[in-house]
Formats: sequence, structure tokens, C-alpha cells
Amino acid sequence: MCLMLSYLLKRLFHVVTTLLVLSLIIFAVLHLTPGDPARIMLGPEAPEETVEALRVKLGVKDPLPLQYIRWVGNALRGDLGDSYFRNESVASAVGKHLGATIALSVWSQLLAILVAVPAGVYAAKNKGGKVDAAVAAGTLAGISVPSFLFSLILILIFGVWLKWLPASGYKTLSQGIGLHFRYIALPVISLAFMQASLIARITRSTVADVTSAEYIKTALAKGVPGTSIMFKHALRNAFNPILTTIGQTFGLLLSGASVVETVFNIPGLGQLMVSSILKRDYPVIQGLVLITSLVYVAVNLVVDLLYGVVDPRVRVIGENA
Amino acid sequence: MAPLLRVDGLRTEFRTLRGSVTAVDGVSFEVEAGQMFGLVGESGCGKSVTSQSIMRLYDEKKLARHSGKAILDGEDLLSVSQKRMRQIRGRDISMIFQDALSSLNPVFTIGWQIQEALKMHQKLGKRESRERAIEMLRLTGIPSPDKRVDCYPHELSGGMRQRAMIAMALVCTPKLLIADEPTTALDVTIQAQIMEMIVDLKDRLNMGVLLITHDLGVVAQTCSRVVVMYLGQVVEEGDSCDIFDNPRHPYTIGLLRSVPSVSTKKGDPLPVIQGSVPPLDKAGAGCRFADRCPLADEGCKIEPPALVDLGGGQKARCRKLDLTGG
Amino acid sequence: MSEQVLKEARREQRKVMLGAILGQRVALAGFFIMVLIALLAILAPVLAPQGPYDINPLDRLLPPSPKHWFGTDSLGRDLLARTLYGLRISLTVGGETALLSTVIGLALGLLSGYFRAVDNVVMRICEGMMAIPPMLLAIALVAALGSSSENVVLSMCVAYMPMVARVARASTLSVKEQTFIEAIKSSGAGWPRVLFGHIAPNIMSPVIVQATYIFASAIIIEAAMSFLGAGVPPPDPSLGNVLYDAKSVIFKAWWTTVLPGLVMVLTVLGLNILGDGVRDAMDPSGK
Amino acid sequence: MGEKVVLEALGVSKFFYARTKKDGKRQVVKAVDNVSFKVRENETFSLVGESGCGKSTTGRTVMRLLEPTEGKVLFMGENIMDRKGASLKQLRRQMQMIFQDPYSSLNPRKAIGRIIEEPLEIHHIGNASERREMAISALKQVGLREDQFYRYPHEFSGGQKQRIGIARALILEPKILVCDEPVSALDVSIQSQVLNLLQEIKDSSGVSLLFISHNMSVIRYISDRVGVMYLGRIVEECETARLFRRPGHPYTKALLSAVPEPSPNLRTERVELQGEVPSPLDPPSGCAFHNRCAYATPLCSAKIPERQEVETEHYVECHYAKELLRVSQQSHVLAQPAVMGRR
Repeated sequence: MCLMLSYLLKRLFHVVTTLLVLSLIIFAVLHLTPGDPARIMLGPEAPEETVEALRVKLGVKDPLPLQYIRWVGNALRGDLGDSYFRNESVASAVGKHLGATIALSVWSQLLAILVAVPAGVYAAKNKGGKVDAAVAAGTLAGISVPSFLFSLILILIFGVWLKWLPASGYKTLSQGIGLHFRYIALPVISLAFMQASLIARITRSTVADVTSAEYIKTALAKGVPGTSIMFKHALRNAFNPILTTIGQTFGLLLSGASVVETVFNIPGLGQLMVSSILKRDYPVIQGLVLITSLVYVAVNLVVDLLYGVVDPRVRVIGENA
Repeated sequence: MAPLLRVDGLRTEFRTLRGSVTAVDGVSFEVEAGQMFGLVGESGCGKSVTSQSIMRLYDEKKLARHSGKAILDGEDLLSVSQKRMRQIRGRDISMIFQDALSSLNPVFTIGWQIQEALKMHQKLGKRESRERAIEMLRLTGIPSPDKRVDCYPHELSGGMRQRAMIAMALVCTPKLLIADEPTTALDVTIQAQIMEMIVDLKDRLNMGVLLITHDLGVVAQTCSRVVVMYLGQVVEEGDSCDIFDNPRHPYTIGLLRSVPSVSTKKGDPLPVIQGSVPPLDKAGAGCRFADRCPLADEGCKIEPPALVDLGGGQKARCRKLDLTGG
Repeated sequence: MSEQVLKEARREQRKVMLGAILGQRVALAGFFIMVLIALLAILAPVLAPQGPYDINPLDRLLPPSPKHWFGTDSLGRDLLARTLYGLRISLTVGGETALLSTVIGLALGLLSGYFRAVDNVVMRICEGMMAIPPMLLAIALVAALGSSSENVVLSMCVAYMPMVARVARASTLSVKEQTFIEAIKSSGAGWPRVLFGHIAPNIMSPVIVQATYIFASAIIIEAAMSFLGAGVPPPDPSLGNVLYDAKSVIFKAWWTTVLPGLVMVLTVLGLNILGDGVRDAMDPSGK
Repeated sequence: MGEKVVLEALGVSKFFYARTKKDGKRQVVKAVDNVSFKVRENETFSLVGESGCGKSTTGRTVMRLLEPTEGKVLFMGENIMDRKGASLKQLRRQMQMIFQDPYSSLNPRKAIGRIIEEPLEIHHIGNASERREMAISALKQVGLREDQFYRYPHEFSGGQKQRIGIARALILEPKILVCDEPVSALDVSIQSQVLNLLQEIKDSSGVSLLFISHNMSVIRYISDRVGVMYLGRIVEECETARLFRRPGHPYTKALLSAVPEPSPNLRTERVELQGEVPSPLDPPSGCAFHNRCAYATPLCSAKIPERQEVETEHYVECHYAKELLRVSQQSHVLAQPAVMGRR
């Protein structure tokens, strides 16, 4: 088991360096912003000394490294600073809007995986057949139609013409499961369409490569039936690349969610992001980017650890081959 | 007594982007039980296509079309259903390949993969099948098999991986073992150990072995009967003593002479077969070796030669056999 | 003498290569769609009945008609004009992003694939950047630098450059192990000739494929950013702005969403098909 | 072959430091361990041994493609260890190499004319048209046609690609050509064509060959002298015919006996060789072969054997070299039918 442990430590060290670089980039972005936060908060007429006093209080005057360390220190303690315009801390603002985005992204990622992996495997299994062509065309459309456009079209068809589903708004799970799903059906479908296409394309090509590997021929020569060749031998080897894709596309999901939330005006992080941009509320923007990146890094860390479990060779080399 | 395996007029066509290509064109031979039968030829001559066609490993819906017969113990493998074929593969006829690192599944232990072969054909308890796997590994000469059984393929050396693959193929004691270049990727000292082990197990299990290789030395030292293939066709067949001492087909003669052996004098140029193997779809109408054969005349280029029986079980596919007498 | 033979051989070789390229049907399909899209963008002034900015509130939200093929938007501007000029902006923004991020990414990938010291530094930074969802990073940068099409291109480059670097690095690492690299080194070649003369040409195909995918997703991301108000500033008619205006009137005038949307999807589809075509063309097993 | 020594290795070693640590110390892989040999003018000196014995690493180290950890290499009598920059590049021109895998030894994106020409460009020899002329003559010298000048590597067979590699190496008229398993990836009939080509070139241009292979019959045909390598050391070195007639070192005997003769009537009397080559990460103490040697004594596992000259120019690295040579039968290849496979 010590191999597994050393692999674990290597991955953790890897993540820490990524987080360090991440925080530096986000901090740098904040300090690229022109303009003066104190002046923005107090408005143009406020006298210079009070604005100056506020600047000192905000610590904007201190040398940059100090500000960075303070910012990271606070962030580790969960304090992401205060919003310029909403008289609440960034953390609480994010907390309020987190629920909707989590629901949206988790459901759409699940739907995407449930649709994409079987489709990809089936298309790879009978390569060149009708199903393969259908999956190829569908996934090509999936990555070519932007999620906000697809949402608009869904609204048009199901909201405006057929009136089956509400065109916008959001109900939390606690307000009734049926209600909750009625409201998030369209946004989840539109998000899942692009996600599923990305995952299906990679699944199809990975499984196709794996099924042409030598050990598949050996399994055939042992008299192993087709189904267990596909699900035991092939999928187990194709599992890692597919897992990596799911990890990476989670990043796209988070950005896609903010767009879909705007279209369906769901009170999620996306909407918070849009309003912060319009008002140039930098701490909130910065906090949002940090949190979504942390979620992304966490998801990929889990993917890396699963890597070691699935593929014994990876424990030795230390990176996902 | 009837041969263990009788291959009669085996023909395999592949559908490729550029139309269909006949990789194996009318191959026939017979393998006895307990016999080491050599299938020799250079790369691209169709020897491993022949073996994989007998095992029907190709996708017959989209890729390959077989014709002719391959009768194992009275049952024609080419015409039975895929379901029946799955019962035969691994139990009556099994196969080993050239590079065990890519032929063993990297994410399962060799013990698991050997027990899978057992599970396919026999109903055994978990503990007993693990015992059988360890016993089989010991039989193929792997040191401390009880520890190695739980290793992954990448944790073993080249020789040991090859032994694990052989153990997997023989765990259900098949009647016929097809070995497709089993020792090509190994060093010569390991190769000698592995070949000796295969011959020993062949005698112990009274098994027929179809050995596919391009290494004339290995064939000479281990096989009793040999078939030489060129561009998808059998060009010569016979007992290995006759083939090596008195080869009759110009290709076999050229092949044997171009291998530097004890008798070759150092320094003077090696005898050589001119030109190189033409691609399959460009093979001429007549004798496929015509454009490289020193004895070829116009007739050879037009008229496809038949397999002439020279007596004593030796046959050659050539119109100029009178010129190549021993 | 041999001069004539060589010239003949060179011409014959070119014919073979051309034949091979024409054989790739998928890539050709993608290429033709892109030519069509480019023509639409270039001929915008000719095709559009009026400029994209001329407002005349009288004929607000007219359905498609012979005069206005795509109808008009909520301010009475001709939708065909706005879509075609928007296509022009989206293509330039997407193209600049793809080009810039490919050039930088290729250089970084080549260097970090070849020199281990550079590798550790560059790859850590790239991983850090890639951890941030591309659109959020782009939006944050635009919010910081102020919204103009240059800033949009710049911020999208920051998001996409690591992706190209990763592909370039992976290809460099695998080509570096090939024997012909050791051969040219043993002939006395210095690292510049090895890296740019021999490794770079062999990693162009995967990088080009990545560039086309980036071009396609840059168009989508730009449109999404404009949709969120962080893209090309209105009144410039980027496809995102056109669709953003259309959102508010979707109930009354569905065509203001569907028609520009179709043009955008066709563009992105063309690029993705081209990307798939080039990838299949260079994948040896595809033959 | 001439008397002048073109290349001499003196106690050359090449160690690699494994990433994995074992009881605190980074594990050392002694890929090449204190190797010495000479290659005279127009002579073919061969290194033979099984995979992992260090023969390819030796070839690359004496050419300074890999930096040696210890020892000296003399080229035309002059030490080349401290050569740098331009003088190292000058050395490259005189020592060239051909490689094993024809499919990855040529840049797929360049026409073969360009591939053959490029070494001339690197060393600024002649102008463009002169370079093209030299490339065309090199092309013809290896048996290819002038009109293939603009063809790309994927249009050639394995044997032809190997010829292009040879043309590329010869265009600089090197003093010594290091051949790393040049025919191992080729079919038998193509193999003999390439071996003949190498022999012709050696006779016509007087170049020396440092030939590396694991195939004993190829070694027997092409080499003037042979060095047998095991776990990074040359365990035996002598003139080719004598090595095959009366091998001194037990490993050489086992290696020769394992080579299957391509005729059923000649059965090699097998020297049983147990187990496999030990991992170079922790080689056995003393003589590296002692754990597999039939004649091993406690002395063998205690001390690394000295290199003894058992006969003129016949060196064996074994404590009992002289006694074993006397015992070694006249010829280990007995003329009786191979019983192994007989039914």
C-alpha cells in the first residue's frame, strides 16, 4: 500500500503548487484593475480625506506582497473580503447563490455522463454503423451549438409554444421535488447537451483505441464473451481517459452554468457574477473565480486519486500516463 | 489415425478502404497430436493471418471473409457458430502471442487473468481455481509462483510475462496450441528456455503445437514438419530434415542460403534474394515469386504453378522443380 | 542530365501530395463551409440592404421579408446586416484569439517539452491557469481591463494559451524520443535546428487541430461574454450582442434569435468539422 | 585491416541514477562498467550481448552522445573527453551512427534527399548544388534511384529506409561508423542485402565499424573481433572465429549454445542457464554472472574477476579463465539430429 501513499502525496503536492499559481493569477487580475475601490464605494462627491482614510482601512496602500498574504490568509479562513455594493461579505453573498448552481451543475453533469458514456461505448462497439454515425453527428452539433443559444431555443419551443415548462425562474428542492425539477429541466438539458457531446466524443475514441489493443485479442482467444470483453477488459482500461475528460469538462460546466443561469434567470453564482461585472464589484468577482477554481481543482484531485485505484501502473510512475 | 487439425484450402479476404485484399489464398496442412508443426515465412506472408483465421479472431461482419475448412477433431471451425466457437477457444484450441506486455491486460493481475480462462470453461471454486493457476505457473517454470500470481504484467520481466501467458493458454489443457512468434521479442537464452518448456509441455499434455515464426533456427531445432509461406500462399511443405537439407522451391533455397550460419565464410558477400516482397494487391497472375526468382521464365509470370507432390511428404509450388533437385 | 529528372520527380511528388489532401473528404467539407462563411463576412456590405447601425424605429421587429431577409430588431436595425457584420467581428475576434494563443502556446509547449528546467515552471503556471474555468477567467480580465474587443481577445488568449501549450508539450515529448532526433543530433546539429527544424514540423498537425477547436470555442465564448455584458461593447454588432438583444423579444420575434443563431452554429460547425477532418487526416490508422 | 587504432575506450563507465531511493541512497544503475576496447582502421569490432547488457549505451557513450561517468575515449590517438562546442561538432563529422528501427530513424516530414543532404549543411560543406550532387551519389551508392530524391520516407520499405540511413551517415565520410542493431528489425532476406552493403562500403571506403547486435549469426558473419557483454562489462573479447570455436567465458558458452542453428542435423549441446539476467539496480556481488554460472565458487561471489589474456589478444574476465579454456571441447556443435522436437 505504500506505493499508493507516495502517489497520494505526490498528487497533493501537485495540487498545492497549482493552487498557489491559481491564487497568484487571481490576485494579479484584481490588481490590474484600474480605478480606486474606496472612491467607488463612497461615490465621487465624498471628500478626499474620508476616501483616503477608507483606503488605509481597506489596506489598499500596503505593499502588494503583504496584501497578497493577507488575502490568502483570510481566504483560508473563509473570509473573502466584503462586497463593495452589497453590504455583506463575499462569502455570504456566494453562500446565498451557491445552492442553485450546485443543483444545476450536478444534475447536468450526471445526465451528461449517463447519456454520453453508454452512447460512446455503443458507438465504438459497432464502429461505422448507423448508431456510430448518429452519435458522431449529435456530438458534433453538441459542441457547435452554444449553451445560451440552445437554452433560448428550448425556451422558445417548451416555454413559449408548447408551454409545458416554465421559461425562467427557480424553485429549490425544499420547495417541492416536482416543482424543483420542472424549473431546472430546461437549463439542465441545455447544459448537459454540450457536456454529453464532449464526453461522448472522448469515450468513443478511447474505447475504439482500447478495443483494438492486443489484450482484447487475447481475451477473445480465451473464449471470453463479447459483453465482458467490453465491460471488463475494455472499459476498465478506457476508464481513466474518460474520467480525465469528465474532470476537465467540469470547468466548462461551471462557466456554462453562469450563462444558462442568466438566460433562465436562476439566482445562482452565474447571476451573481453578471451583476458584479456590471457594477465592477471586484471582491465578489475575485471570490467567485477563486471558488469555482477550487471546485475544479477538487474535482480533478478526486479524478487523479481514482486514477491510481483503477490503473496499477500509475502508482509507480506518479503521473497519469 | 485422423490428424488433430486439418486445414483445407483456407482463404481469408479483408475489406479495406482500397477494395478487398486476399491475405491468405488456399492454404492447406495437417497437424498431428503431440507434433510441433512450423509455419515459416517473412513478414507479410500471411502466416499469422492463417492462425488468427483458424481461431476466427477477426470481425467477420465488417472486416474479414473466410472460406475453406479447418477441421479440429472432426468439427469445422470455420462453419460453427460464434457461440460454439467461444466454447472451443481456450478449451480445445488456445493461442499465445509475440509480446506478452501488450497481450496481457495491464490492469488485472496475471492470477486473475489465468483464473478467468478457467472460469470460462470449468466451474471451480475460487480457492481451487487459484490453486490451479499457481500450479500452472509453476509448470511453466516461474520462480515463487504463489507470490507472482498476484503481480501485474508490468511488474514481471519479459521471460516471466511470456511464461504467464503460456500458463493462461494451457490452464484448460487444450488439444492444440497456436504459438504466434512466441519468442521473437525475447533474448536468445530466454528463448531457448521458453522453447524447451513449450516442447516439454507439448509432450506432457500430448498437445499439437502450430508454431508461427520467421526464425529458421527455432523451426529447425524444434519442428518435425514445416510449411513455408510467401505472399499468402504455401510454397513448400515437408519434414524439417527434407526442407532444410534438400529445399526444392527457389524461395526456400534463397531464404536458407541468406542466413549466415556455421558454413558461411566471413567476408564474401552473402547470397541474396533480389528485390523485396511486393504489396499483396500487386501480386502478379502467375507465380507470385516470379519477379524475384532467378529461374523464372515468361511461363512463370502467366501460369499459376500448382503444389507438386515430390514424394516423402514433400511438396513445392513451382514449375521449375527439375532445376532445383538436391 | 539529372536536372531534368529531378524537376520531373519534384512535380510528380507534388501531384501525389495534392491527391492525398483532396482525398480527405471530411476536412474538405469543413474547409468549404468556412470559405462560404468567410465570403458572407467579406461581402457583408454588398449583401446587407443597409448599415448595421442605422436605426429607424418605424419598422421595428418586422418579420423576414424580401427587403429585410432576416427582418429587423427591436430598434428597427436590419438583422441581416447586423448578423453579417457581427459574423465579421466574431470571426476576427475568434481568429485573433486562435492565432495568438496558438503561437504563444506552441512556443511554450516546444520549449517546455524539450528543456526539463523550463518544463517544471511553465507547466505549473499553465496548470494554474487551466484550473480557472476559461470563461470566468476571461470575464474577470475584461472586467479588470475594461471591455473592448482587444481586451476580449487578450483575455481569451490567456484562457486558451495553456491548452495549446499542453498539446504542444505532449507532442514534443513523444517526438523527442524518436530515433531521427538522435540521428540529427549525432550529425552535430545544435538544439535550435533540432527543435525548430525537426521537432516543430512534426507537432504541427495536433497543434493545428487544437487551433481550429479553439477558434470554434472562442466564437462561442465571445458570444457568451457579450451575452453577459462583458464581451465586445455594444452597439458593435458581435453575434453575442445580436443574440443578447434578441433574448428580450424572443416571445414576439423568434426569428431574431433563430436566424443569427443559425449563422453562428454553421460557422462553429464548419470549424469543428475542419478540426475533425485534419485530425483524421493526420491519424495514421485512419488510412 | 590496418594497424592504426581509430577509436580506443579506456575504462569507460556510464552510470544512471534511478529516481527510486533504496535505504536512503539513490540507486545507481551501472549501465556501462569499466569497459575498454580498441577499433583499428578498417576493422569491424562488434559488441554482442542480451538486452540490458549495455552495448547500445557503450556505443553512444564512446561517441559522446551520452556523457561518460568515468574513463577516457581516444579518437585517432587524441583524448576527446574535454572537447566542447566547435571541436565537439568537428568530432561528430568523423563519427557517424546508423540505427535499429527503420520506421522512426527518418524524419517523416522531410524528403529523403533533404535528409541525406542535411549533415553537409550542418557542417557547411560545399554549396547547395554540390551538396545535392553528393547526396545523389550517396543515394546511388546505397542502391537507390536518383528519381526517388524527392520521395518521403513513408513510401519506402524497411530495408530501403535502412539504406537511406546508411547514405546519411556516409555522406560526411566518417572515420568510424557505429551501427546499433542495424538489421535486427529487418526480415532475413533484406537483412543479408543490408549486411552486404555494409561490407561493400567498409571494403571500398576503409571506414571502421563498431557493430552492436544481439544476433550471433550476424555477428559471426560481419565482425573481425568481438566483445561479449554481460550487465555492463565486457566479459570476453577475441577474434571472431576463435570465439565461436573455443569460447572461454562460461556466459559466452551458454550464449552460443542457446543460438538455434538453422539446420536440424546440427544440435547445439545446451548449457543449462538458470533464471534470468539480474536487475541492474542491484547486480550480484563479485562476478555478475556467478549466480547463474555452473562453475561458480565462493571466490566468484567475493571478488570481481580480473581481465586475463588467456591467449594472444583473447581476454576473458573470469577467475578460472585459463582452466575453463583447456576444458572447452574442440567444438560444441555436435553433428547429430536435434532430438528436441523429433516425434
